Amino acid sequence: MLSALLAMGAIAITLGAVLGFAAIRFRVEGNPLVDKIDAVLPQTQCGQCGYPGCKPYATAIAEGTADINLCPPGGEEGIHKLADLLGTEFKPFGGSTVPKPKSVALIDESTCIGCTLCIQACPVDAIVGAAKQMHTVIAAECTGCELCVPPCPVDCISMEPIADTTGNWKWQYPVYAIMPSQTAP
Amino acid sequence: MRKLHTFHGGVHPATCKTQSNGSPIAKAKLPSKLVIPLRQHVGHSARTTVEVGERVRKGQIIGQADGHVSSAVHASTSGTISAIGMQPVAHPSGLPEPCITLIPDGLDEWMELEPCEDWKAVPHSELRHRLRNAGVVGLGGAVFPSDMKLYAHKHKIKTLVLNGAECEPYITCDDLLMRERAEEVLKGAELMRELLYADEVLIGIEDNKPEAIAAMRDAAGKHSGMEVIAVPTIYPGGGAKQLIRVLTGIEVAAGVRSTDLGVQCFNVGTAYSAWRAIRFGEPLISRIVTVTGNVESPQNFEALIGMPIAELIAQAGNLPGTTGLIMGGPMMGVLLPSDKAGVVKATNCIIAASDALFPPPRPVLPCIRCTRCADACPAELQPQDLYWFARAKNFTKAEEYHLFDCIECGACSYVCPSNIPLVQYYRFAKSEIWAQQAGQKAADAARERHEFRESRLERDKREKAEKLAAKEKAAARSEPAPVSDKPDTKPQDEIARKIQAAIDQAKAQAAEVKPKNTEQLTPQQMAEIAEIEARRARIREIAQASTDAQPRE
Amino acid sequence: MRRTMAKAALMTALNLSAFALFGTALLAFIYNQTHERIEKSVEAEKLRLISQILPHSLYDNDIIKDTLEILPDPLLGNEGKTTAYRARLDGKPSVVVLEAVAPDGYSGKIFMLIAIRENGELAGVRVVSHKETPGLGDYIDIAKSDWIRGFDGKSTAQYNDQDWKVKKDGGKFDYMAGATITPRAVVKAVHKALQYFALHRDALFAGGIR
Amino acid sequence: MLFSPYITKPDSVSKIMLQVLFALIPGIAIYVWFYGPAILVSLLLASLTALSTEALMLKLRERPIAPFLKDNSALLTAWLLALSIPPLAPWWLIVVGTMFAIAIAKHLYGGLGSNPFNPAMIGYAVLIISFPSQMTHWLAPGGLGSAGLDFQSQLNYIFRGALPDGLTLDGVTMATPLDTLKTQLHMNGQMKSILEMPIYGRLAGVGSEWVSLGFLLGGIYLYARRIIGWHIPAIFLITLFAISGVFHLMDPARYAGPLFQWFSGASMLGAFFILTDPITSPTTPKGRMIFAFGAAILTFLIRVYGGFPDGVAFATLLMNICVPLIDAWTQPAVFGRKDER
Amino acid sequence: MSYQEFRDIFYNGVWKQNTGIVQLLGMCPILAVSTSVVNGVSLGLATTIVMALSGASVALIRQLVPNEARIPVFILIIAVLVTAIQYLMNAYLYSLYVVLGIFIPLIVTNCIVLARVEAFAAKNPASQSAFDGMAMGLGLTAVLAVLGGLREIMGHGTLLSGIDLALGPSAKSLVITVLPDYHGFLLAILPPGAFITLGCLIAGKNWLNQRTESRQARIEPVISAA
Repeated sequence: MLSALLAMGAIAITLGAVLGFAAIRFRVEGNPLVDKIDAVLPQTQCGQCGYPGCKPYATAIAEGTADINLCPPGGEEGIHKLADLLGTEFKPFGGSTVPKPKSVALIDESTCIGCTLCIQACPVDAIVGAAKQMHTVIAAECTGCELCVPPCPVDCISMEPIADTTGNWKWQYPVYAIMPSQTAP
Repeated sequence: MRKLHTFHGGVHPATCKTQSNGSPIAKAKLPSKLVIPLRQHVGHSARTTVEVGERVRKGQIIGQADGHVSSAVHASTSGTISAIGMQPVAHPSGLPEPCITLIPDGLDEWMELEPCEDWKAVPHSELRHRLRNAGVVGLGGAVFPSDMKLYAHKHKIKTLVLNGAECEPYITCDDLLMRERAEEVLKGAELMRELLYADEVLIGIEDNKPEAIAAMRDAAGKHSGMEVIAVPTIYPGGGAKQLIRVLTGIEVAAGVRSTDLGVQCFNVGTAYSAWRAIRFGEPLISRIVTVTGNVESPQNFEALIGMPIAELIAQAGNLPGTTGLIMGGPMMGVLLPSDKAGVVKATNCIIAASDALFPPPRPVLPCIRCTRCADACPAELQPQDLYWFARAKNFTKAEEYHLFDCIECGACSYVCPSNIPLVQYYRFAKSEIWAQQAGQKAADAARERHEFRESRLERDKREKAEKLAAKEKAAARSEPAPVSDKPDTKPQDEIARKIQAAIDQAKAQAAEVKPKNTEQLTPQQMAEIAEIEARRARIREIAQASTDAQPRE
Repeated sequence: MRRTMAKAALMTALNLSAFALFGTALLAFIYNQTHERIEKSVEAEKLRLISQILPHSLYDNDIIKDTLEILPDPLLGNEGKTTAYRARLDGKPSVVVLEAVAPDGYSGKIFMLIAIRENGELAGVRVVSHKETPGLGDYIDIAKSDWIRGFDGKSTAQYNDQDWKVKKDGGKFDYMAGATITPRAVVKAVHKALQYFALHRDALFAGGIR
Repeated sequence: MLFSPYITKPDSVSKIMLQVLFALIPGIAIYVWFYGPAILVSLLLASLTALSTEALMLKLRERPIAPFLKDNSALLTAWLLALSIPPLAPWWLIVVGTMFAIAIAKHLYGGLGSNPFNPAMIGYAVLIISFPSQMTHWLAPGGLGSAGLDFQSQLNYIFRGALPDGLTLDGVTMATPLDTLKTQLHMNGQMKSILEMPIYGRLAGVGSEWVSLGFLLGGIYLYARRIIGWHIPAIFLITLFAISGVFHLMDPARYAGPLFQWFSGASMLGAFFILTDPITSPTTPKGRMIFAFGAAILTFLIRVYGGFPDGVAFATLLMNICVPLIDAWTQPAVFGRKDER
Repeated sequence: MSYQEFRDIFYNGVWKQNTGIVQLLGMCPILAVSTSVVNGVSLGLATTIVMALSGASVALIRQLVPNEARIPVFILIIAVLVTAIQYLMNAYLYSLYVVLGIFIPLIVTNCIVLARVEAFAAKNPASQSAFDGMAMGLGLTAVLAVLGGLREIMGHGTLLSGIDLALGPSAKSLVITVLPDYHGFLLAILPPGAFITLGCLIAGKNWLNQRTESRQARIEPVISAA
């Protein structure tokens, strides 16, 4: 009885000391998960998730304060990737966030007054121009975040969906009938 | 006798070549119109140099090579440009591409050509330039600009391989070309050898074309260091990698330039075109096309580039029961979404398909891992594994198993007892991976730009604060700081007022019927405006096309 | 930093040991409360097994106490010391329960309890543990089949040496078709145990065997 | 007609399976010659069960029934299973085994092409584990048992469990030569005297050695038709020969010779028909050799030291588990990348 | 402490997050002891008691434990409870104790116990935690009962065999012979049978879930349209 108590007490003291020491000594600083999540996000920096950019959203997901289904540009595929990364279940988009076709901004150059407001709004510096000069969007750099649309005082920016061309066209996943008699006319 | 090597796998489909190789090459009649795509080659689209309504002569450049990897496009006959715009092209997607429509005037009037008797005296760079301007690209199907391939960089090219193997069933255009124009093919080879400083020229022809071999051997007698070699008939023995392997024993992996290994390979048709381009100054405006399958008289035509495929088929004689048109052979060809598209430089063969010739596919069963595909794969891949990964969309794994070494020859699908469209899965996986890579690249760039912007804003803020602090310091030293902040608000009001004025003006402008002030503009400005307009129009058109395309998916 | 580390270690250690001591004390208490009952249960279980082959009418002594250590013997097949339980009626020896091992089962050793009356007759045989193929060789287990009861009442006097075999080998004992190795091993082991009894009969009931 | 290539070789799963079934016929014919027609009843029973189970499972899984029933794979599973269990077994034995093989070992894993284990061998394993007694009553070859059974009596036993008067099951059945050898060695019998027992013939067991030869013949046919490759059968048989040869040389009194191992039990059936099942064997040449090597070693070890009468089934299943790993480790170098590794 | 709260905990433990067929935790005892209903239910109930008690204890002391000593303390508590139960079973249910044998002490390492303590008891008050442990344990017991029942019927053709071990010899009459003269399907009793049967149970649950989901999906638009 006494020996059992002594033995258990001694073991507990030793192990507890080791634990307490290790907890301080090997504390992990920073969170590598944020970078992993950030790598999955589409980097449109659009803020549609309610966070001011992709990295803040990634941080929020890593901390568990944000859901994974708030990123419309990432599409359902993006949610799947996040779910895989975090080991959680897939969630469909929430009520307000709906994925849209991938688009780029187009400035109607005849209406543009050169106010530079859109330039200030663009998170990736994809709009060039100077004050009182016509602005234009570098289509290749535009992420389609739409952040430039609301500030424009003359509504000269429109979002043009990126069209299918032979350049970005993709071969389809083969779909075939297992039983041709059912599908063939 | 040269020791031939073998490559792994391969299949022996029925060759079906006798239908079309019995009669000589016929000249296709002038079509009612020509639809000439601006991009018929690997690389950048050519830039239009003509305008609608302009009259052009045969051989005139209508599209200038644009960018490093590009090639010129020419008027195939004389006539009038009737349209420049998006048209369906010979592409499996059925999506349109920029094309120039030319209405022939029937005169077939050549422009002045620049023949060159003594091409050996011309510097190599000039020769390459001429080939580029003549629009010479690989005619075996890859359509890579030939001038780029005819530059050895720093490598010592030992062997120039001329590909006359033509392993795909049905196709006989190279066969006929070699039979009828062997001499000019070999002169082209001579030119290529010169440009590459190659030691030897090996011409590989499959042994099911004895006439072509005989003709070429006959002609090769006049050249030194050229050897015509009969290679065993096996599909895909005419693939560049496979032919190089058979003739030299060298294996060129995907992503490796064959010149790094001292070999370069050209199609016999390319050699012929290169010769015509240099010696006679003739640009590539026609090519030999096998028209076969479900037509009255299968034969080879010399057809103008841009000739609508429907008209070409009609010249061989339409037959009822045609279910579709295949461009290329039955193993790797593309099912054409439209017969309105024009013949392009890659069009070596048009097969009119019918249910009798190409029965509808049998039901697909699951893969039983029988490895007949692996036994047939000339790239020595494990198609059954690749199929599994592609089907599961496990692209990382597919790449790890060397998906990109797949040459899409179709040997695996051909032998599959479960009738699985294997190649289609590989194409799907490849294009998904490409799209992913492009997306990743764009995302990385966006992240970088965003981070740069953030740091820039940060820096600006800091600098501003520093400046302000310095100013205040200076002000504090000289005189008391101004109490009111009026001077700050005033300019802001000013700015807002100005902006409002500009907005009003812009709105008024937009409301006006004539939106642009087109008077007193320099021609340069006008051109710029026109270009902007064109760009806008194109973007709208693309957008329109995509919205049109939506329901199709 | 070093201070906090030491402090954290100490705090954790004290916390953990407090729980450990409390838990150990609790367990010690429960153990104290139950260990007598546990020992009784263990004894009762042993008795239950023995009583299956040793009818109550045959003894009135405390057989759990009246035991004898048996040294390894090839006839019993035991590799270590085993225990023999001795049953007496009115102080007279009636039955001895031996532990025997059949080494040549189809897949390993078969452990048995064999009860032999003082006249050399088998009072009963039970298999304690075995690894015979389930469904094939495991009919030697009383839970699966009554085959093992076939030994009841048999003795070397009744059957001669030739009879102590399964019927397939010309003996008197039944077996299930397809699985002859297991019964062979059991019959052989029982036979040998009877031989052992015959040799050491007096010693078994008296002081012991050296 | 949607994707290239537009032409295909006139080959099909159904034809491949048919060839394999065809190649089993010589072995079956010899079987009938030595053991009577009871095996044909098993084959028929297994075939019917397999086809109906397959149809039922396809229906439950909402898959088209006709193309899959026509692929002959269920038939092949049924035949292989029927050939692995005693012909004079009660009818429900073969039915339960076949149903298990098709429904659980094949369809619960995803049906044709997705089963990691050889369904026939799973069926066999389930039966030998669950009904070991029924699974060891092999018919004695003609003239060896105490009495012969005519076809009528065989049917009677299979379906009604009744033997003619005066006959016991032991009289008409016996253990396989492999099993007998193990039992006798267990009983401290001498190899020489054991092999002189009447059930042993020239190579292995009387009758069964000829059946094995029949399967060998079928296997050679399959190789000639390129239905199977040489890697698995050759490596399996060579390894089995080598390992049993080494043991035999070391202690001829305890280990039977290599020819005995070749022609007894399911060695030949396993080498040519079971291990070569493409779905459950590796796809790379090197992998196939490793697979067959492992299977041979395991077969030998189970036969000599294990608790079951034969080792082929369990060796096959154990190696089946390793297939993905073997495949991953033995990826051959691709065209142009041979010096990369 | 509302009724709804307890209902949710119960539903979660018994069905939605069932340890046996959803979380697949503690497979070792599930597969090993589910050879008969009695064995399965006995171990299930033992685990339930441990889970309920450990949930309550941990919830009570959770404030006192520093984070780094959390797991050792939890395990300690569970181990003490299990050992206590082992002593008690050994003393009062000896024959059942012999049958369950090693699996009683193994409850300590059954990850479901620690998992619930970590996931639930460490964040919730004692009554809820005890209830959660009980619900989870009952879910496990239910799975063990079904699994044991199926395996027993398939393997032996009986139900409730060995109930006398738990309830005394008089309960022997409760044993039901489902299939008289049954050959016995040994595979069901052996470990592979446990895997296969459990797999079928999981499939069955998934199928039920899918059916309810599709049914809901089918009903919803009708409602919104109306």
